[in-house]
Amino acid sequence: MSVQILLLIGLVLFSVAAVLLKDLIKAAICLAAASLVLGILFFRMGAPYAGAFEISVVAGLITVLFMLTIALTKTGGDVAESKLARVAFPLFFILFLAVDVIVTKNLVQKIVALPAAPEAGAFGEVLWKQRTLDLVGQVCIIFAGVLAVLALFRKRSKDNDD
Amino acid sequence: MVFLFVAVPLVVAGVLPLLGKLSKRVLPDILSNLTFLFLLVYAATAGRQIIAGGPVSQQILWFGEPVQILLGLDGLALFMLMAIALVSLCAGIFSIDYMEHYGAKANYYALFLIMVAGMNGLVLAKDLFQVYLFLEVAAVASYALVAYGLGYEELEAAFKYLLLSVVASAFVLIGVTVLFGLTGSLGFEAVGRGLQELPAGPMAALCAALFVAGFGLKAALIPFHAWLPDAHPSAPAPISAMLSGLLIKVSGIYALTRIFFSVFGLTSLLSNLLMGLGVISAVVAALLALGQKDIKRMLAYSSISQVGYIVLGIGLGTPLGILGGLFHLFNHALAKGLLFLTSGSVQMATGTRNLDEMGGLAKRMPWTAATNLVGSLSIAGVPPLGGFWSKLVIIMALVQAGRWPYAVIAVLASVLTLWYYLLIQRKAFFGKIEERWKDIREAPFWMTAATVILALLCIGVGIFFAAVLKSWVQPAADVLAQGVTAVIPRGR
Amino acid sequence: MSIETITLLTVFLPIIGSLTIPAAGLLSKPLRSLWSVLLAAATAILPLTLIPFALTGGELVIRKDLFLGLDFILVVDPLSVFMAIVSSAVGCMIVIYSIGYIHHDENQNEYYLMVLLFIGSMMGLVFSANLVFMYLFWEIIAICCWRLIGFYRLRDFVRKADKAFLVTFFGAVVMLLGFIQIYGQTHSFDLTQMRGTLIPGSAVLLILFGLFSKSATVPLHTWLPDAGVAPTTVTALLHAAVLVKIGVYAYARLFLATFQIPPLWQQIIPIMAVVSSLVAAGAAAVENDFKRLLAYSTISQIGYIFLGFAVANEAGISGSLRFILMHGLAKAGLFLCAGIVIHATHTKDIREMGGLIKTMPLTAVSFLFCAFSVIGIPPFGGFFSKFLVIMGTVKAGQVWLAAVALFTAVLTMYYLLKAFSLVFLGEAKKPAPEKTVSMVTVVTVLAVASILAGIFVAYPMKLVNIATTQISWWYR
Amino acid sequence: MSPNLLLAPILLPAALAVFFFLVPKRVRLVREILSVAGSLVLLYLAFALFEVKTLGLKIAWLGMGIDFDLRLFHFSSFILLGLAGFLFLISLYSTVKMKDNPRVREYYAYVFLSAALANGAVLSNNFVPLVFFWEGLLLTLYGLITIGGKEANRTAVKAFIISGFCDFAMILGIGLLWSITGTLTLSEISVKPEGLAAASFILMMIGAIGKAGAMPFHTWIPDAAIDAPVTFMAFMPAAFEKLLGIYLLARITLDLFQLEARTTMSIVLMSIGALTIVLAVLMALIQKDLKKLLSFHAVSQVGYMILGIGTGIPIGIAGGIFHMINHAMYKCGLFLSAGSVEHRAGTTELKKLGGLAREMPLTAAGFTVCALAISGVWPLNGFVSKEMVFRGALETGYKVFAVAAWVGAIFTFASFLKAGHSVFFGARSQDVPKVKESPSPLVIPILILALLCITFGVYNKLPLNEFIQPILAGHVEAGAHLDFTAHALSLLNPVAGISILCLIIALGLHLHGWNRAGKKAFLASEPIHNLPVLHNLYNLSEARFFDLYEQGVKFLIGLSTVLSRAVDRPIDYFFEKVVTAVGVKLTSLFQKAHNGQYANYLAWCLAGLLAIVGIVSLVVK
Repeated sequence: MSVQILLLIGLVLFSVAAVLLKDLIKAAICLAAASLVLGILFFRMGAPYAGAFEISVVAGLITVLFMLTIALTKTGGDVAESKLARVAFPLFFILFLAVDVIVTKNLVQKIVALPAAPEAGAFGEVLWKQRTLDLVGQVCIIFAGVLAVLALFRKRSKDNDD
Repeated sequence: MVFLFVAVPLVVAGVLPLLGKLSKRVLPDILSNLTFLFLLVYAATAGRQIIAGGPVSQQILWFGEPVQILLGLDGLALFMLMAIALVSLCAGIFSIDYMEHYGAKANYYALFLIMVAGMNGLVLAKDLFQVYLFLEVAAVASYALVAYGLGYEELEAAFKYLLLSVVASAFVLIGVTVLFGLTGSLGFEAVGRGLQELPAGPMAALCAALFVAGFGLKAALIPFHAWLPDAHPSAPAPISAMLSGLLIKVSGIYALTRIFFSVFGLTSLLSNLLMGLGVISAVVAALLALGQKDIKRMLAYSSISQVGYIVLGIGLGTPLGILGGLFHLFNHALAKGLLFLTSGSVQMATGTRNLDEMGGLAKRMPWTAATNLVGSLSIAGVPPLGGFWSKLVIIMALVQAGRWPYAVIAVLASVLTLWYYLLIQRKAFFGKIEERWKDIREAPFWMTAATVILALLCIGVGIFFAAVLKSWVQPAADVLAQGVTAVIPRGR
Repeated sequence: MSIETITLLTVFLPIIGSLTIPAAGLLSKPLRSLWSVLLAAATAILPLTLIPFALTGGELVIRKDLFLGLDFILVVDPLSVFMAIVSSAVGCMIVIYSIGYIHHDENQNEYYLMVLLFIGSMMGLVFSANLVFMYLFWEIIAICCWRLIGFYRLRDFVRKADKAFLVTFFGAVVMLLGFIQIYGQTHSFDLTQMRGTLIPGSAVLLILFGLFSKSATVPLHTWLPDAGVAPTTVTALLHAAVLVKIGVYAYARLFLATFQIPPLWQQIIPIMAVVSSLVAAGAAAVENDFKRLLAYSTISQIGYIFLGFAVANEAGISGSLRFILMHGLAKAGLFLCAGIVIHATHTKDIREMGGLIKTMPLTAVSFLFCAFSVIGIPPFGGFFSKFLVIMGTVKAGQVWLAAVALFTAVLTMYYLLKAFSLVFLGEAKKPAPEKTVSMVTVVTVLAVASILAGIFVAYPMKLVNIATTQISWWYR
Repeated sequence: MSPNLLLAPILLPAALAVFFFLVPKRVRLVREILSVAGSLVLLYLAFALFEVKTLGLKIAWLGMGIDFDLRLFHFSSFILLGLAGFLFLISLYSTVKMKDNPRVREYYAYVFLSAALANGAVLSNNFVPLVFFWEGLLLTLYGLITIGGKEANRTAVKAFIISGFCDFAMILGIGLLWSITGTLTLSEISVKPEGLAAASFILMMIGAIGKAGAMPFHTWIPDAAIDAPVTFMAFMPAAFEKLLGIYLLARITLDLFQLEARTTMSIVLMSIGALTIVLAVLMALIQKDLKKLLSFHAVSQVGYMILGIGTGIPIGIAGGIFHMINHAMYKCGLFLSAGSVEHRAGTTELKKLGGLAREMPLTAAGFTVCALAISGVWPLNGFVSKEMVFRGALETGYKVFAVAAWVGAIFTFASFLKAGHSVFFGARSQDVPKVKESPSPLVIPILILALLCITFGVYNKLPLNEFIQPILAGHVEAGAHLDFTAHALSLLNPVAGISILCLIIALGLHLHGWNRAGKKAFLASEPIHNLPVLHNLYNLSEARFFDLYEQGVKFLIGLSTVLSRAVDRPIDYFFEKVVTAVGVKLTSLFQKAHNGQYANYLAWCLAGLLAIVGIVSLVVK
């Protein structure tokens, strides 16, 4: 349990950092880390597909992709810091979390028909039989991710060619 | 075959990168535009017949075995499919010349097609999770497309887009999860029924709030809009046109509308909430647009403002309001697509997006200027263009529903709209030509062709508004209106 | 040809024809000019053929049902025929005059397109019997106007054009709101169905925004003096003669011929009209820019037209209808004279001119004639219109308003004669010859027309009287 | 006689006017012959119509009771005759006087157009054609004054605006009358001037006396005397406008409104008349220019007419109308003589003239007769009409008006003594070279007018019984005998006695002044000019302080400036600056919030979500 709490705290911290950091690369790294932690959380909570999906698409593909491309691109001008944002965001974030906690508490009480977690073995079957379109969608996302990699890295290869 | 709307672009997208090795330009151009054309023609011809007997759901056979691919087509979906096909065809045609210097066209078209497939899938989806999934499909493709220029600015914008979009997805996902938890199902109808049976008012309301925030983010309603003015201008012009013209509407407004009308039912609370958001967006974004120097940023803010109008109309929830909202969605898709495309032409010719540096371009770029004017006036709601009729219907609906304050604000916001569009006209096109632009040239043929098609559509819709309204928009509005009557008795 | 065909042609010939002008311009310039003139002339002649029908006092409704009550409805009655004749005739003159006037300017294709589209939309507006279509044509005219004001494309000019567009658009959309309010009440936009409906005061107020902004009435008037940056043809004929009459016409069509307005507003509107007239006359009296002075004068005279309609009795209405015609002729003449003078002296400041009567006698005399007509001196046409408006006002019991209106007439006399003295008399500061024959001819024709319209006043009066009877249906 | 003949007095001069305007300047002979012949024809026509007496022509015109309605009856035929007569004299005179004027074409056109319009106005039996013709005279007024030369334009504008103002007042009065009576036909209207009708009466009266040139609407006349051609002065202010203005005034008081003696309206009219008499004559007295002096008299004499008509007493009214025709004759004659002097001597400044009687005997004779007539010397026509006015004024019981009229008589005579003395008598001045008598076309009209003055005085039965009495016939109690000639030339009654006393006083004043000024006749009025308070008033007056027009224009400019600065500009400022500034302000406010910080943006999203959740949870409970 404590591991999970630690992971959750890590998730929150990384997310906040991703939002607050002004350096794009660092922000991207934080986002990747947050996604990674989330993926691990999914795994630990018995949702390996979701975990794999999270890590592969969000953490793996997109964030890394951005990280790399941003790193490869010369930086633009500095973004001006705003004190207001620094104050406002944590404020709202904490508020949000607080509300979240309250709501979740209610939620857990209210949810009546929480379905049993599908068996790991049967999951593939369910996925195929019941949620074919989801699968198609996920394939699409991954495919889009791959294409995005191709697209975003084309410049470098072009540069290399030149 | 409803599935074709998703499958065809996907398959073509899969083939394109391979074919791109063979032919870097011509083949991707032809193939992808043919795909868009096919989608358009198919929607226009077959779509009507499919839904002739009412909304349909179709299942797919996979190697003789039935698999659960359930897609639903009704008037609203067909209307959206038409809009998507129309604008993407024009954007596709525009890309033929415009994307020349970006390189890797095959890749670009593939992403483009995936985005279209994602939107089509979203439109046809019949359950909540699918909505989420296709939302992500379109979104992921659009992240890459926004960053397609690979400059620092583009990447930053795309990253910002990604960040906020992920938040949106999270909101939506949480909402979906809670609903799933509450009702044990994900299909629209099943969830709707489940909600009716459950005494779960507050929880459902919470989900509704989450959806408003999530889809509001996607639709860039104020205060969820901040990503859009960065993301849309940074993208290549045809993509800006797609994003502003379609993506925010499909993944934002359509999804929101669909879920609210088919699942929750539009209670007066939701109605007021949506109208409030809509009116704030319409006014604030119009004011923000007024201050922009960057033509595409201005257009982006304008999109937010117009989305506000659409939400205002649909949120009103009366049949007339929905009709107006949907019609405005369509008109805005056409006009904003057109405007972004022309801004692309301008950017290509002058190399700048800064309005202060332009001036008198109409002299050298008459077609671009003329089509831009048509688009501007259409969005500003100047008759006899399409935008006028949709705004008129929205305002009529507002007045009929006795929502005078909203009507007045909507009217005044349209003056603001005209104001900043006149700024574009004055600074970019209408005026004495600047010395430095003496030698610029009109946009290449395909770009011009695309803009002209859209401009003609804007005019045509304006002139034949009755036919368009009757044959396309009314069936779509009926779907929603029926949803309202079906669900409202339950609402408070 | 049937009445129906003629009407439809009157509306759509110039509109569709205007779109072909750029194509004609691609072929050859003379062809384009010829084509434009032909279109304009046809538009001017077509409504003339409706006169016999109009003189019978009949009303013909042409209807194409569309959707949601947004039906396309045209109505042919004495009022619309009268207005169509006046505006298309003036429009035709502008096109003929323009051939000489703008032949070395750029963007002529656009110019002719916009002018003809303007004329066509004007016809559409005049005949429309559906509120929304009225608004639709109203705004097309605004677009044309916007392009035409910014025709010279200088940065500041375009800004002024934007101002004009925005102010009139603002007024118009507010008016649209009023229309929709009426729709909310009657579930119809069809004017022919709503005759006699009592509309709420708020709708009147909303609609007045539109009328006042288009007809440049205080407090929505300041765009008109600024619009003087347009080519003189445009200011002269479009602004002075046709455009600003739209609001007035709409007033007659809506508040007289169709709706009943609350008695309170019947008291307020005449006051607003008179105030507008007075304020504009005051502004004109201190103005030194020739075209702006005339523009203010236009505003001032529009106040009279509103006054005549607003007092809503026979004398007032027929006076105002005549005013539309007479003011169109005279003010166009004044503007064109100003155009000739400005063209020749290259200044717009009347203090920098002087003594021009020596070098341009015809222009000077024409200016004086037109000025007399505007002031309302017999035997010029303007006399009868002003006289009848005043008579109507007095008859409606608004003696004080009539007194103020007459005081405004004194002011008008003062500033027009001041302008005449400064420009044409005294020391010749910038002697400049009268330029082209065509310009002077048109000016002279207008001056002569002003005086003939006064002497042979009975002829236009026939149609005017029938239109008056038709408008004031509540008398019957 | 065909009713269509009524159109002839209008159409004939109008056609001639157009013709004169079109023929080139060189065709002098044709023009002159045609003008004299045309006016003769017109005169004949007027005689013919005078014989016919009653005729009516009604053509439907504009609807709403607005018809082109002409009516010939005694009064209008009388005025018509007068107009035609003066037109003839003036056109004869003009053949010489105006022949070298560069704008002679226009001059003739305007003169004949004026005749056409005046005839039309007199004949009109409907207010709309009446105003049409009446106000149309503004044009010829403006045109004729501008012929005077470069400087004349200012005066022309002044005349135009003043007359225009009066005409507009009349229009308003007509409107009122229309709304009261519901008809525009003159012959159908007869109301008591009470309430709204009183306002209408005053307004129409302003129109009438404004045309006649009474105070305070007179100020353009002295200016025009300097700037405009002298023929114009003889033609318009002296003859035509008096005839028209007083005609209308008489119609107003006699027909349209039932003016009764000793009512408020009557007193108003009499006050205007008395004031005009005294003030204008005081101004006339000190003038150093013959034409200007005459012009002030033209104003002053109007006072007698207004006073006479204003009495509401038959003899007063008759006197007023008689004075009108008399005044037209002698004032026209005086102006023409002044023109004759100007023609030869080249100036009308009293200082430079003197002793011309020997060289220009006929002009001098004509001038003298006319001057004596205007001064009311027995047995000339002026004496007769003035006596009638005095009697009328006395009969009302308000003796102060009679006194004012007598005071006027004193100064009238004094100023004419001065004028005649300076110009024709006394020492021959050295400023003017030797001159000859003027050519006959100049002299003949003067002599005709002088003869008429004598005739109308001595044989006053002729005009009084033939012309004046029928006008009043319908307005006294039926059967009452009207005889105005009873006391006409009698000297042996108090009224005549006082008048004669006035003349003697005037003579005394003149001699006193003449002596004081060292036998310089043109300075004979200086003692009065230099009276303590009067002197200051004169100075103010010379500075146009009392000129209603000058003050009015100042007021107009002030008002315009206020309207422009306080209403128009602020409105424009609102559109130009306030709206844009608010737009920019709001925009920059919102824009500042968009600082490119994700945290910031995300904060909004979260805040938005929280707000929505808040609203939702508040409502859904």
